[in-house]
Amino acid sequence: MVNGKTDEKVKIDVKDFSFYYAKSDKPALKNINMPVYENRITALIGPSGCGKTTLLRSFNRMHDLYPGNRYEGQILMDGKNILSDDIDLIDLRSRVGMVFQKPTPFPMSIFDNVAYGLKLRGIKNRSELEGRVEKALKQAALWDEVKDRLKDSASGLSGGQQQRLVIARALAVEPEVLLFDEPTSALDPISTSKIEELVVSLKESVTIIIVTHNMQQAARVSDYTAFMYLGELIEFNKTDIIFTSPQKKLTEDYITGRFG
Amino acid sequence: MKKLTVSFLAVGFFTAGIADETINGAGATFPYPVYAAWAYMYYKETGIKVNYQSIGSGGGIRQIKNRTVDFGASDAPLEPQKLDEYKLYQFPAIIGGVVPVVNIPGVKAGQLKLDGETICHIYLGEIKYWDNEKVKALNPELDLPHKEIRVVHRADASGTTAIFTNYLVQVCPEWKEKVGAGKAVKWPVGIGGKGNEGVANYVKRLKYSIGYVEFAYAKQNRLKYTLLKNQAGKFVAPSIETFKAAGATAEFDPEKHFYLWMVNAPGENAWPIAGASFILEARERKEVNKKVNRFFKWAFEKGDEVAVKLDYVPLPKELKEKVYNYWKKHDIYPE
Amino acid sequence: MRRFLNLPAVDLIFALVSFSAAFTVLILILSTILVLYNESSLAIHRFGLLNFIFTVDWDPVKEVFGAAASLYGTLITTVLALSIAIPVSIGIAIFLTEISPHLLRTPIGIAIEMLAAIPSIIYGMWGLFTLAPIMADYIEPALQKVFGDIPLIGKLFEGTPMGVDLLTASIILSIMITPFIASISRDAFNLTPDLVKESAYALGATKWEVIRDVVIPYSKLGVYGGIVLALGRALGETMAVAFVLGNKHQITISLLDAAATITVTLANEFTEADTDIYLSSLFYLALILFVLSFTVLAVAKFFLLRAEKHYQR
Amino acid sequence: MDLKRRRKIQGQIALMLSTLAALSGLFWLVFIIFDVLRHGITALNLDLFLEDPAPPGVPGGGLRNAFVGHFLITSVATIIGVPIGVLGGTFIAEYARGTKFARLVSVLSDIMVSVPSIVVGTFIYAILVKPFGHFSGWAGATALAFIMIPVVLRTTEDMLKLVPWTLREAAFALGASYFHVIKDVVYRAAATGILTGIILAIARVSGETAPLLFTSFNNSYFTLDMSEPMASLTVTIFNYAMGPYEDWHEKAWAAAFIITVGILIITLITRSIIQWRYKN
Repeated sequence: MVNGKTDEKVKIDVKDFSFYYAKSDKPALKNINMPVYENRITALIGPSGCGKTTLLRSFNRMHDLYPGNRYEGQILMDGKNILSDDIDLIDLRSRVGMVFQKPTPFPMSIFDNVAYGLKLRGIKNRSELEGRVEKALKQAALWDEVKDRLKDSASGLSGGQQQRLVIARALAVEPEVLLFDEPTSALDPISTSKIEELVVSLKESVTIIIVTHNMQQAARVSDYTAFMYLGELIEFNKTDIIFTSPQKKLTEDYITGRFG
Repeated sequence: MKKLTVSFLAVGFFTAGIADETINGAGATFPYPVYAAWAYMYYKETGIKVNYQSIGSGGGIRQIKNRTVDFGASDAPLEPQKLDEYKLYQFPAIIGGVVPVVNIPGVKAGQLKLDGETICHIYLGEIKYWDNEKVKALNPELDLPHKEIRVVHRADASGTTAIFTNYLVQVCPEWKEKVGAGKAVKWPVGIGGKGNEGVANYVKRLKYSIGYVEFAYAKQNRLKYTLLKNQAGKFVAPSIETFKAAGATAEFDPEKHFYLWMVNAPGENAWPIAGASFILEARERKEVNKKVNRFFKWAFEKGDEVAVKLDYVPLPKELKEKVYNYWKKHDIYPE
Repeated sequence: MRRFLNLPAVDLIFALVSFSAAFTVLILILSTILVLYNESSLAIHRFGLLNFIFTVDWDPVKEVFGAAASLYGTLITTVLALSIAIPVSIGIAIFLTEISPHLLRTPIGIAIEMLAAIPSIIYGMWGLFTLAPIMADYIEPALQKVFGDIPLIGKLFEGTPMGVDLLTASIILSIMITPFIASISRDAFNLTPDLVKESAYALGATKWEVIRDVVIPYSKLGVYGGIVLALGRALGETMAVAFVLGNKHQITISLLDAAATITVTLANEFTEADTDIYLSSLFYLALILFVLSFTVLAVAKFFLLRAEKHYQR
Repeated sequence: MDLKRRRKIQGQIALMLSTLAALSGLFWLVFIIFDVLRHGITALNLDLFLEDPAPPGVPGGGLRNAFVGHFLITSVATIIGVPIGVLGGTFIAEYARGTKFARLVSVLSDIMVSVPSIVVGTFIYAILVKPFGHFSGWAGATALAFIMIPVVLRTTEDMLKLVPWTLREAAFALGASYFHVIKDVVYRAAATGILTGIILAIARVSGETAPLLFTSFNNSYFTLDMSEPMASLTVTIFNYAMGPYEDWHEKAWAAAFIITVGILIITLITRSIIQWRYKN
């Protein structure tokens, strides 16, 4: 589907993927095929209800939390189908992190928030924990702001800080893929641009998929963009191509704001 | 707000409409069933309501002292000085018996023989096992086990306990000194059951236990009663007859307003732990008292059968006469 | 009060009327304390405060009265009931919010709410007729068999199993307060935002880890609130325990022994009391219970409010 | 990945324990309901509602006096308690909103909701029974009203606070006095909530026994005179369950059945009111 040749390495390959919510015969996602390239940022855009968040939540199988949801087709990560029954969700989710629309600090201290995933993985050594928390907070560009109050409750931070804390929490366990679900929708412009900078800087170490409502954001941060509409993938391409010369009329209409 | 006024008026209307003749009484719980039965029959025959509330003897005394009821009732008789102080009349209305009950496997109702001193020492915790010398001496023919005696008593304040402890005080100096008599006492040993029902339940369920309940409860729960040695030295079984005998030989003295603990009555065939339940009336209210006494006169004449059916003992004829004369003397005899 | 002066007349009247209604609450509390104090003054003068509280005797014949036994019973039943009810209720709340199939959640939830509404006398009556025999015949002998020979714990289960004792009373009480804590905890659990739970799952937490580390800490204030409510209930409950406690004024280590609580003493003896000092002592007990539960609840409330403020910040 | 297995097993054990706790809790609760229904249904008959109690030994009889007494006492308690509660709640939620007085009343009411109800009984005994020298329906109703007031007050306060402030401002803007704003706008907006609160408060007090023991006491006859001692279902249960007669036990079960079913129905109704309201 991608025009032109690319020498990028595929991290995740979505193949003939459909998704059904519980008690619904109509697929929420229809026959999606697309690659996600390693150490690149892939943006999922489209109008509300187009299925972009549904697709995103399939990558770490968040849908499994609610009974009755069904997947069809394949999502291959490093060549292995993550939808198969023998996949361990705990493993999968340690490899695929996620950041949500709103900041979701846990009701504990800043330090414990970041250390939480590490502790789950059995890391108890205090100095190792401290080292990795510091590293993650630095990666999330939050270290300087919180280093003096790591013991404070995370709920005392501002919205933007909380969101970076959540990113640090996801980074601490060193995931291979990081999913962002409209990470700036609840933030003010300054916090938003900080998060955007952060996301871009992160692609050195992780593969990123980001759902966004905001087309400028997609254009600013992503390398690849997938445009979705009514549960179908309309177009996938390099971001500059999608935004400058989309192949499909629908994409063009959306990009230029003619509907939605 | 309008609705509220209407409701208040409605309530007021209802309350104003009902004003037929009612006699209010309150007091002892022990005679409640029989008073209630009499009242029920009396209402059917005469249309006069006798509302007797079993709030306990203490409450009954308090209420009549404050003149808030037409009559009070108490299982514990008031001393003549107290009656003078409170300006009250007092007469007996019904007799009941308190019965020791036991649960010893192999021992049937009416087999075990006890006397006052033995019961006293069991309740003092000094006789601990059923095969104690004293118990054995009274029951040479029984093979009593070496088992701990589980003592059961009333946990709430009650006339039953007052009668029982008064008996113990009379027959056992040690009890008088260490515990005393009253509607509720500080028990040296044992577990407490709420109400006759509670004691009956415990004794039924617990092997090797002993308790004391009113005769009616013992009979209804088919508990194993014991024989008791009375003042005349005879072992007697609890029954309407032996209670009657106790009532007949008890020396009720109208001059003392019938003040008497009927325990340890002297008669040959008398059950030693019996008690009368008393009625208290305000001395200055002659007309009210006549109304109340009309009810009791009716009960004395027509209520014996019901009382017996409920396992209470009606007053013996001679005692009824004494009560009538007492009324006449104080000018409260109902014509 | 200045803000009311320039109100229109109709407002002034309404404000005054509703003010006096609100003021009634203060009057009720104050007059309860004053009246109870006044009624118990005879006992207060005779026995004093500390002496009354630490005297175990409750002897109507010698007219020596002390609150120690009743207080002890009140505290033991309350503590025991709470320590049974809290884990069970939280288990129920976890079950309802996280484990049970969706289809069962609403009906079970409604059932529990309804159970919270059932009058305590029903629990008490059921305890007397149904639970007490079960306890006496099966549960208590079994407990004695299991724990009876263990040195210290055995002491807790000494005596004759009768079914009318501290243990049965505490169990009834715990059954009665369980629906309170369970339904309030469930509501609190449900308030945990899905996103926060999902982000814990997204970090690879298991369901239990999400409950333990996110849901429970997130809703602990709500749960505490439920526990405080239940504590108030347990301290002041009369009817649920009146039938199965035995009303015996003693301090006993064995849970299989009869005891008394302040409430049960009042229920059993209030109308029977014949002497003034007896009645006055009962009023004194009521006063102590009122002050005790008022203080406990006020302190709990204070900490809850403070925690809430801290939390909102 | 030994650790992971341990985590999973730990999790499963914890969830299993929760389920067990839940099932054991539910078991007892279902047991109680079932028992009350089972014993209660067999003891039900028409005489229960139409006849007054017969004395022990006389077969038959019912609990008409207790049903009527219970209804009267609860009704009068409602008539006294609800206006005071609603008005008090209005004052602290409206006129005194945000003041120290309002906070004090609110917190104290919260505490009063949990004050032992038997203490209320002793208090009312001291002020309404002792001085008049006899137990009375009025005293019982007052005791229940005492318990009702803080419950209704707090619900009213909460419900009024849920009404958005802008709604009041809109009404003020039309030149209405505060009284009219409250009466015509605020009360209307909060009506369902307050009503359910009132119903639940009635349900709560109608199951009370302890405050009636020393106030309305008991009466073996049918009476509508509130100045007399008055029977109630709950006190009747207390006396009958303790009594020695089989017949009394049956009547106690029957009364327990009626109260339980009544309160269950009330709870269900209020629940559906809330749900219906929520959906609209």
